[in-house]
Amino acid sequence: MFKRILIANRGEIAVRVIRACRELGIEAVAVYSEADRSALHVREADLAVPIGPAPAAESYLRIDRIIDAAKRTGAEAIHPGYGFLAENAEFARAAARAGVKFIGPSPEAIEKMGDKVEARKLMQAAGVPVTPGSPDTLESEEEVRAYVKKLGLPVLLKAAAGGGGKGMRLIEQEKDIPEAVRRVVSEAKASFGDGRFYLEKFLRRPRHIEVQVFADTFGNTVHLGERECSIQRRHQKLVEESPSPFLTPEMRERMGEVAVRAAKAVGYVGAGTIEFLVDAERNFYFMEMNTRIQVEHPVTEMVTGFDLVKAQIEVAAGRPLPFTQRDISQRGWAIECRIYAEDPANGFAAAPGQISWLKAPEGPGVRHDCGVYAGGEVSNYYDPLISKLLVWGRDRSEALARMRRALDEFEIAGTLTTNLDFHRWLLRHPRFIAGDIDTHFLDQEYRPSVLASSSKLDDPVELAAVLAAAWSSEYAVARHDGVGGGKTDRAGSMWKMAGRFELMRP
Amino acid sequence: MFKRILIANRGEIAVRVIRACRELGIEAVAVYSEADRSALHVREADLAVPIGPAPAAESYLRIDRIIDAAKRTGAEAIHPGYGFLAENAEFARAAARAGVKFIGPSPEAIEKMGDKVEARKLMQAAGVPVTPGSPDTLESEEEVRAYVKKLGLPVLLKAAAGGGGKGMRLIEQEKDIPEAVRRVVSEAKASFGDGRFYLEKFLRRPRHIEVQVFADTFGNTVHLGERECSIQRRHQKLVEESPSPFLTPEMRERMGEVAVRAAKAVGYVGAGTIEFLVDAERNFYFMEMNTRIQVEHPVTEMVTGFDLVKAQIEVAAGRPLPFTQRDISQRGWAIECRIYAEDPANGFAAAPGQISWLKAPEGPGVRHDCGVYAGGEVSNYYDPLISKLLVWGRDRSEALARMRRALDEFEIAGTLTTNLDFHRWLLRHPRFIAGDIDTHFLDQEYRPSVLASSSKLDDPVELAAVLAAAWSSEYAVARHDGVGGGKTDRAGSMWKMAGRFELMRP
Amino acid sequence: MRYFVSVDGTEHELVVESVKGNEVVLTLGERRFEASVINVAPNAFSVLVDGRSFDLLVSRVGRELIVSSRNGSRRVSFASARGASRGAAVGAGAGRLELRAMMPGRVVDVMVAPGDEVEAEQGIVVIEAMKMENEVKTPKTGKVLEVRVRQGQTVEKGDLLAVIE
Amino acid sequence: MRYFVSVDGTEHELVVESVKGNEVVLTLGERRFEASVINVAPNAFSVLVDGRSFDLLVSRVGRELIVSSRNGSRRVSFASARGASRGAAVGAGAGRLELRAMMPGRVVDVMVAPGDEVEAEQGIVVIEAMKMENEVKTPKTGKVLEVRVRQGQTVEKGDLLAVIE
Repeated sequence: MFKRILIANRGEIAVRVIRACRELGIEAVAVYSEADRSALHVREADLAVPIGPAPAAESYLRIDRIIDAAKRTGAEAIHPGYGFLAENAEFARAAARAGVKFIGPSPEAIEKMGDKVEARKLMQAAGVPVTPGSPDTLESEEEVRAYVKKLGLPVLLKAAAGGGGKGMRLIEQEKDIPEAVRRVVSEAKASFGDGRFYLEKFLRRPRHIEVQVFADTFGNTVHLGERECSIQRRHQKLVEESPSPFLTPEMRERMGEVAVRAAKAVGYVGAGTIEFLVDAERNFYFMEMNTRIQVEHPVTEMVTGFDLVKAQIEVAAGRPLPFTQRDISQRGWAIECRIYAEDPANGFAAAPGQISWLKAPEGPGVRHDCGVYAGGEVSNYYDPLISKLLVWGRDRSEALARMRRALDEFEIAGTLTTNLDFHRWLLRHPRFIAGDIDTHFLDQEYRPSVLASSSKLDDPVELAAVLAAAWSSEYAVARHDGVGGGKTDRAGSMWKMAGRFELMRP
Repeated sequence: MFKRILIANRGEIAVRVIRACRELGIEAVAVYSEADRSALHVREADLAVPIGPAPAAESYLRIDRIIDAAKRTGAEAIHPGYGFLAENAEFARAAARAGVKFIGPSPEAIEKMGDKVEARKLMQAAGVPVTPGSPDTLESEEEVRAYVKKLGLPVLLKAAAGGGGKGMRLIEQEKDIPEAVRRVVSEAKASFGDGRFYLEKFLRRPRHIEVQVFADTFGNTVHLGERECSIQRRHQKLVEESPSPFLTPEMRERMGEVAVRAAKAVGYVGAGTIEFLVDAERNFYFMEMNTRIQVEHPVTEMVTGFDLVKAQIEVAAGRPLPFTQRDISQRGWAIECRIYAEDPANGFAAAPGQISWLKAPEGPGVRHDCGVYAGGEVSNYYDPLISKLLVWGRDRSEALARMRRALDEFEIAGTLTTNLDFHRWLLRHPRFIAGDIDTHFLDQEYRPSVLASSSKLDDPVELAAVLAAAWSSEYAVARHDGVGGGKTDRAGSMWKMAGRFELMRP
Repeated sequence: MRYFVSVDGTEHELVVESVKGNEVVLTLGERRFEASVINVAPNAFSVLVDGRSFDLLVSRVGRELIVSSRNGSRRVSFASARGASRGAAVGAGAGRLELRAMMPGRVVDVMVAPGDEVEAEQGIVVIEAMKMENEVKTPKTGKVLEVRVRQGQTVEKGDLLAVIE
Repeated sequence: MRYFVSVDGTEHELVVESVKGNEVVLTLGERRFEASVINVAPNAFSVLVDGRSFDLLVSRVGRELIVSSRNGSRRVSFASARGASRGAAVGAGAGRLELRAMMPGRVVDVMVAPGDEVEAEQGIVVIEAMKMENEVKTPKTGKVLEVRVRQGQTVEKGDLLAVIE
């Protein structure tokens, strides 16, 4: 087993990997940018190496500096987390060249799955269903027209090198074809330096359901069931659960079997995810493979009982998988809410800031994977994920009730805005409770006004409490300004100066 | 189902019950003494009623005031938690008279199990093995001598009304009999107003293993497996786990079956625990029944997946048990460490105080049931339990590693002393790791010096870090004293005044 | 002390009648509340009102306070839309200060006359509303230019009471 | 700044050489450390030394500091068993102050002579130890009664250097 591992990441996933290291008796090396000197992952690590200025391009994306940090600290392996360099084949190669084990699949597997057209071809060859579409990249409007005739509208034009919603165009009418082609080619060239594109049948209101796969170097490849990830905004997941309320046991088995076939087709090693779109008729289509650990991996951990990050490290160290397909079963139900520093009332715009108070939910069935702390901050340089709040329940109904309880317990204050109220609304939405969701759920159901109306104070007692607290807080500030000194006052002494307080700060 | 429940307790168990209420959509009413106005259970509750001065005898033990609080708030049921009035039959009767449902067994069941001699007789009649001893109370030295002859030495003389280690005497030699009898009678009269006593064979180095039972009002009585509770100091448990590393599946089944029989013998309803002593030859003997939820119930929740407090409420509301014996199985391994404000270097003496900083462990497999918060305190009026730290792992080895990781992550600061370092030592002890424990483990293995030696700093880098932090803290204090004003300084500004700092405070 | 308080855009009138230890007596509309308020931790307040327990977090964002609880977050601001921040709505133009009624009620006393010199926090008019007499004070030192109400008169919220310069 | 520091009963000598922003340079025995120290939260310090990361909590209990980390808790106190708290061990008897060497080393300079009037914080003797020159200062204003060492002499820890009255 490794003695020391460098974690080429930050935030909650870096802390998650540090915890896995610690449980395995491995020393964890953090890397950090200038903005992250006092970040949680630096505090929790055994060693910490600065790798450059705050912008990710000058630090967390600097392959040279990270490899150098690994060599200088004697790290024997690198865990890339998710995001940043996690799916960068060049990074995996650079690690190999430096004699440091990359905890993930081979650079070749990363590359094969990174090119969407290549991946589709590979998957089709392996008998994995893909969305109906063009088998290869297209060259002209004419080719597009031919496929539209064959598949019917609507279709989706996609850049072969695309990702993150860029280089993608929906065609609903035939007359839109010329402009769509021009736009996709131009966006793809601008964003990825690669104008190739292809075409897929557009599924209306599909579900996003993915299957966790795992493979070791001994040829064992298993799946650990599915995750339902249909609650998304701007193509980014907000809430995930396992199992999916939509799948039948037969479908779960079929999708699992297909996912294992997909992983084997690229000689996959380690943890990976096969993302599928599922239509209302329960047809499922390969969308893409994520060749890394995912944000939402804990829901799978909670229902299967396996620690996927520890398993990643064990597999990378050349050990066989600690479980076989027969050992894997789902018990109960897990849900994850991603707690972001963002403003749901303002298009989910990032709203980072200082955290003056943080009290996370605790108690039965609650897991909190957090990347920050009270006194720290959510930096505006990076993804504004505060933490992942997870619950487990015997069944979906208990998990829902528990998540509502946990969300209500969550306390965070500071100069940031969070999406807690959004989650409180979602977890009480009748369609969500019924499991009736798809990737367009939020487009259909969510308006900023739903949050405002849910916080209307028609209870005068609660209003009195809110005002008493607000007034007291203002009062404490005024007192502090006027009299100076001292920490926040505690009970009793707080009101002593009442007589001096004359004017409320506007 | 109830709409509103009063919780006749405080601390972590009150918060635990509030969480269960919230998940069931029930309003929770807290009661609080004058010392607890800002305690966590008051903050978390929906309603809160003051019930008197700080001493428990004037508040948490005042049946009249608690029943009155229930009536005034319209609470339909009372959850007694553990300790205080939880095993007080009179309290259960007073609740019934007031038309408030007592969440627990009948007053008769509480009473039958409360009298140790009566309970032994009942259990023997039901075919439950009890420690060899006198079948009834004894009257004279002569009777004691007769049983000593029959059972052999050593024997334990115990007050029939006893508890908490009072009115108990070990007899190792025959010549000690007269004094032992005199002392037990006199202590028992003084402590319980009841001089009756009986005699049991004394087991050397037994394990304390208990079985969780549960019964509804429809005659369903099940067990949920065992808990190993052998790590004790002053007859009080410190660390518990489930399953027990000592039991074989056959023994688990037999003990479970006996425990169910014991519960049925008193017409038990609700959650209860049958405590057994188990000797090295795997003989097990009934010790006593706890007719309430126990501190360590979460280890059972974590391996069985059932929420025992919610089940208590459901059963009290007249619903059938949400599980049958067939639904119950143990998955993985759970361990609980009780985090106390106490000084293990000083005979585990209570060491309560203010909490200025608290950051509990989080992440995979960790559960934290906490009764306090950063900014609050551990009161010197009550049990100095801060929280219960629990972990779950696939197997005992993963659970041990995870608990070590979680303990290492635990941050608490203030004027209190905790037993965290004690747990860190215990979880690394070879005998504990091997599961080779009994109720005398700490007597044999623990000396205050083991903690001191484990914290020796032979690493100069770590010593430098410790001194840098200590000096900086002193510096910040000195600066604060000298210059006044302001909150704790953050990075950067902290050292501005370096030039002014001349003298370290002694 | 009397305030206009905006909660999620809706204006409320808050009167802090007394503060004693942790006990605060508030009047809100026609209802009077006795609240026990404890600052349990930085930003965190435990408030008991009418036997109910509220655990509230208060953060400042710009000029607003965000008060959050189990039931969601509220934006609270002590300055009304019309710029009021004390006993009455204050509309100042080039040193001119307009005192306006912050609630409907009856004028029970007029304590100044045009031409009077007044000091900051001096009472100008007393309005009876919600069974309570509320003294409207001037926030600034100056001279009374106009008095627009007389004793016994009924005023609506926002009516001009007096002008101070 | 120089200190005797007791950690779990063992005495260490700590020299804080410089403080610049969050960077503190320490000398401990013969080793010099550059530490980055950040007060990340009340009581909590993040310390990086030699590339290693330490997350330390500091609480005050009486005259001691409890410094705890993942590796356990330590009791730290800045007053030595002999009552020293500054550049040298100070043993005072009825206004008489004994300056003692706080480490073994070589006297490289004697800056005063018997009879000199000295001011608090004035340098008395310079001792070279651990490749560094350390100036021993008097904590109090007074008169030099005796000087017990001369330039070039070797001293042991605890040796008497000078007496000030």
